[in-house]
Amino acid sequence: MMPGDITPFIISIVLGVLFGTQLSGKISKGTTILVIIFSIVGALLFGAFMFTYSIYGGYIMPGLGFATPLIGATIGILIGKALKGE
Amino acid sequence: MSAYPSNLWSIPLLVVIPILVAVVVNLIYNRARLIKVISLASAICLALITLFSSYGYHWFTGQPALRPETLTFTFDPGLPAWRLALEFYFGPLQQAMIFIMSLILIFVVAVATSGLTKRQGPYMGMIFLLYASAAIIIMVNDFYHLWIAVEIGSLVVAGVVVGSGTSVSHKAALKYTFFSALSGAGLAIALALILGLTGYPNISDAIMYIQSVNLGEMSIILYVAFGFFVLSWIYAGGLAPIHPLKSEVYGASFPHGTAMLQTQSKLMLVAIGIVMLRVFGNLPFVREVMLAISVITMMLGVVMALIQTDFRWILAYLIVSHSGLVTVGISLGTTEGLVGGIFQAINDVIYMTVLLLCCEALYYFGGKTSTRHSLGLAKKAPWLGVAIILGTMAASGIPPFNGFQSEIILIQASLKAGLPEVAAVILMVSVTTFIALFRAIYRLFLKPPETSEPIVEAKVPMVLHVGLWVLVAITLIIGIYPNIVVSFITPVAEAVSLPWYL
Amino acid sequence: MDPSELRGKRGVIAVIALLIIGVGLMSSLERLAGNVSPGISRIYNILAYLVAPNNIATWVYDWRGFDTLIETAVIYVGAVVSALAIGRGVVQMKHYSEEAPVTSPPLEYRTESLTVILKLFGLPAAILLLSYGIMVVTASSTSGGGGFQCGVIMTSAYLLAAIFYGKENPIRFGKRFLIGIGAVGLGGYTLLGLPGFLTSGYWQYNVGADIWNLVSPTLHSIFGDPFRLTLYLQEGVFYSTPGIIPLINIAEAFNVIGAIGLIYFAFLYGWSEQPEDQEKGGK
Amino acid sequence: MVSVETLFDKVKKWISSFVVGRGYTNMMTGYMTGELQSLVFALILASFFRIFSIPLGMILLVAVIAGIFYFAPIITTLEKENSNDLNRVLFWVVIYFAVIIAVTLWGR
Repeated sequence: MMPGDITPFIISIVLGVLFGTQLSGKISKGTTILVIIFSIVGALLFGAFMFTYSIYGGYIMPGLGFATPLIGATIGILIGKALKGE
Repeated sequence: MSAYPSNLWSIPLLVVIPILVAVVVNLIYNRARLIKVISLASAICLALITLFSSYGYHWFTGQPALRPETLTFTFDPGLPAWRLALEFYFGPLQQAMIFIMSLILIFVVAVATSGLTKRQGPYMGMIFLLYASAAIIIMVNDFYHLWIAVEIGSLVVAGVVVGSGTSVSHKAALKYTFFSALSGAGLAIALALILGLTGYPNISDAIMYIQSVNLGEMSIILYVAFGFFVLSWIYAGGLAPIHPLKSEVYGASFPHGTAMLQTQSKLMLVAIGIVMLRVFGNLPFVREVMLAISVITMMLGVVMALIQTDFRWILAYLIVSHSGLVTVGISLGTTEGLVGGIFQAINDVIYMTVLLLCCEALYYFGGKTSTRHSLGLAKKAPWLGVAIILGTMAASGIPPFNGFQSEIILIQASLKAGLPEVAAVILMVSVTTFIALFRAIYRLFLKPPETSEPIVEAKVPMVLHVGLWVLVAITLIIGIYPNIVVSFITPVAEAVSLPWYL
Repeated sequence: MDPSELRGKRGVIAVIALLIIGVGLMSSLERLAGNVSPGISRIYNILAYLVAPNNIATWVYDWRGFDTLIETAVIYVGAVVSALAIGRGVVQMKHYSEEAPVTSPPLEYRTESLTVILKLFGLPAAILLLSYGIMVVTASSTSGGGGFQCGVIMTSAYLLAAIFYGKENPIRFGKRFLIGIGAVGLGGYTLLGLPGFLTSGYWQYNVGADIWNLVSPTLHSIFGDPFRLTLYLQEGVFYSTPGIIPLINIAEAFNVIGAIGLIYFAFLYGWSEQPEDQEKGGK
Repeated sequence: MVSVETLFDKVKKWISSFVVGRGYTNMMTGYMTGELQSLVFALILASFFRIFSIPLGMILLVAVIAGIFYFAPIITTLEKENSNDLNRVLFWVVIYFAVIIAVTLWGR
């Protein structure tokens, strides 16, 4: 596994926190779960078919990818929102 | 290694410093003092960089060139090779033009920061971006940057005008940006056509390709590319038929803003004109088209200036008219013509700035620039009257001022090219400039006031005085020793010039 | 003057002129068909894999990096000009003013007519769009996407939320946040050229990828290693790194979010000079 | 062929348009100078076409003289055509562009 697989994940969390702090209003538990489920589905759908062979890099097997930055970003946004509070 | 480096240090700084300053002053937005310090310091810094820089190229992003014979990569700009990177060139002509522009930037920044209210951050940013766009176009040697700089230039013009905040300026900016779609897209089409034809975005490479390969029927593509190129040239410089919009832009912004706007557009006219001569100069009818547009602009501008009733609008139309004077020299295409045209551009920028700074001073006396009133300002501000008359003399080509030197070169060039008509038109323009300006000056300065309404007394800031007299001194110095500037222009003019065939 | 002037004689002349232009353009494009010269782009294609798997990113940010910087500045300028036009930062002469500065009122929202389901769906959709935008920018050098796209996706999330919730927009990008993020974006992009300039003399030389071996190995690994990837190609296995391209993309994304967001903000919520804004502007 | 009366009317109209003017003395000098300038300029522009062929220049010169009498005073027409109205500017841009394309593509 190369650092190039992990760095985007970290960056996505950082950016997610940055933009998460700009959210206002209340996010209910249902919404949180919905967003996380959808981001996992999205990660499977949008995973890029690259030349790298690692789970973190977004590639499980030929024809099936997994975009970790999408999940990272969602988690980051939720963290950022939680940090800021109401 | 050749004498010229491919990574000259000064070129990126001349582009990046204004962009960074624009970002910073926009961010600090309202701290007038800090904005003043930052922008003045960086304007002086830019002038010093231009003054002390050596000559050379800069290959942005550091990609080398490919030598087609040996298929090896090289970082030496002296060898004939296809450039992978985007290329800027800084030579004697670039040095002269950018130095004059930096000088004007210093005075414009000083006058603007002392004369404007708070909230000047974005406005100062726009002025610096105006400088950046002109600097890019002056130094550029590839079509991509040319296009993008013309785009950014037209947007920034709108920004400077809109910054003046009146409804007239909003309208002017809107109309002007409307046409940027036309000319920007036109330049993009020209770029695409040339790129499709030659495959090279670098201007020198494209010219090498065009000259080395027999284009045959494909040369029609070049004609259409030229048409679109002319369109953006007209737009960038405000030549006929866009001149009503461009003069509106000049008239609707603050006079110091106009000083920077006209500097940008005249130097852009020179730079794009030289590119056009280099790429299309050998095609038939190219210079005839350019010459016709220039002559029409020159004449329409000056005639329209005659019938204006506001000093700002008179100046606006005269600037347009004198842009035509610049392009006449360039479109002649001969060495003398090019020297005259480029020299005229530099002189023009200086004496028009003198007149515009005088116009700015009128704002301190209540902002009455209409010639319907007679103000008799000469009694209140005699130094202003002297400066404006000296500026008028420079503008109308009276010796010993700089306007005379370039106009005489232009007249000689057109006579030598076998076009006495053009010489006659140039003479007409310079005489009419005097009439148009003096009509306004007589009403505003010399004629005793008709109304009893008192003129607002105000203290004109020191920087305005300084700027005015420094620039008047420069017009005199260049007028007496024209070789200071001409020696910078001649090598380029000789390299670019083409024989005029008729 | 009204448009009816273009009917009649002038209209006929204009149509004839347009026909001439059309015929000229078409006749030249016809000559170009099938004869387009690939030129330098062929060499780019040969070299591109040395930088990153995504050719477009390599072209746009490595070879055309400076060009893209100016293009980025165009977007920034566009936003500032729009904001100026709408009312922010209108300067006037101290001694003389003609009119009061222009201010724009906020739009009036009628969000009652939207169904409850849309409102429920709005927030998760906006959050997912935001994270999709972040995904697009992080994957820029390896797959499709990049700064521009990220910016557009994020601001469309902002617009979506504004349409669903009106003034109660859950994505609360403030004026200062947008101005600040735009400035950080453009400034950051510009300053990313500095390492290359200081070490190799070439502005925006990609010190991380360093395909022409101009900088020291230390600098090469500082900028290159965080993004190093294994590439399995037909020609063999490569350890390639896009270098500063991902960082440029993030700066680019920030700039686009700031710029387009500012335009949306100004049009949606209006722009007026508040006292708190005058104390300390920007971020 | 223009009859004597209408020609006389035209001349009268031309002269009286100067006298009426915009009511300002210094305005009138501007308009008068502008008129004369544009007359001379039109003549020069026509003679400029001799660089393509001398007969063309001569024909154009005659045409311009006729046009001057027909359109006089031209300064008002010029002022009208120089308006910053978008329609007009767009119209003239299209005309200029078409002429440029036509001249460069088929002028040889």
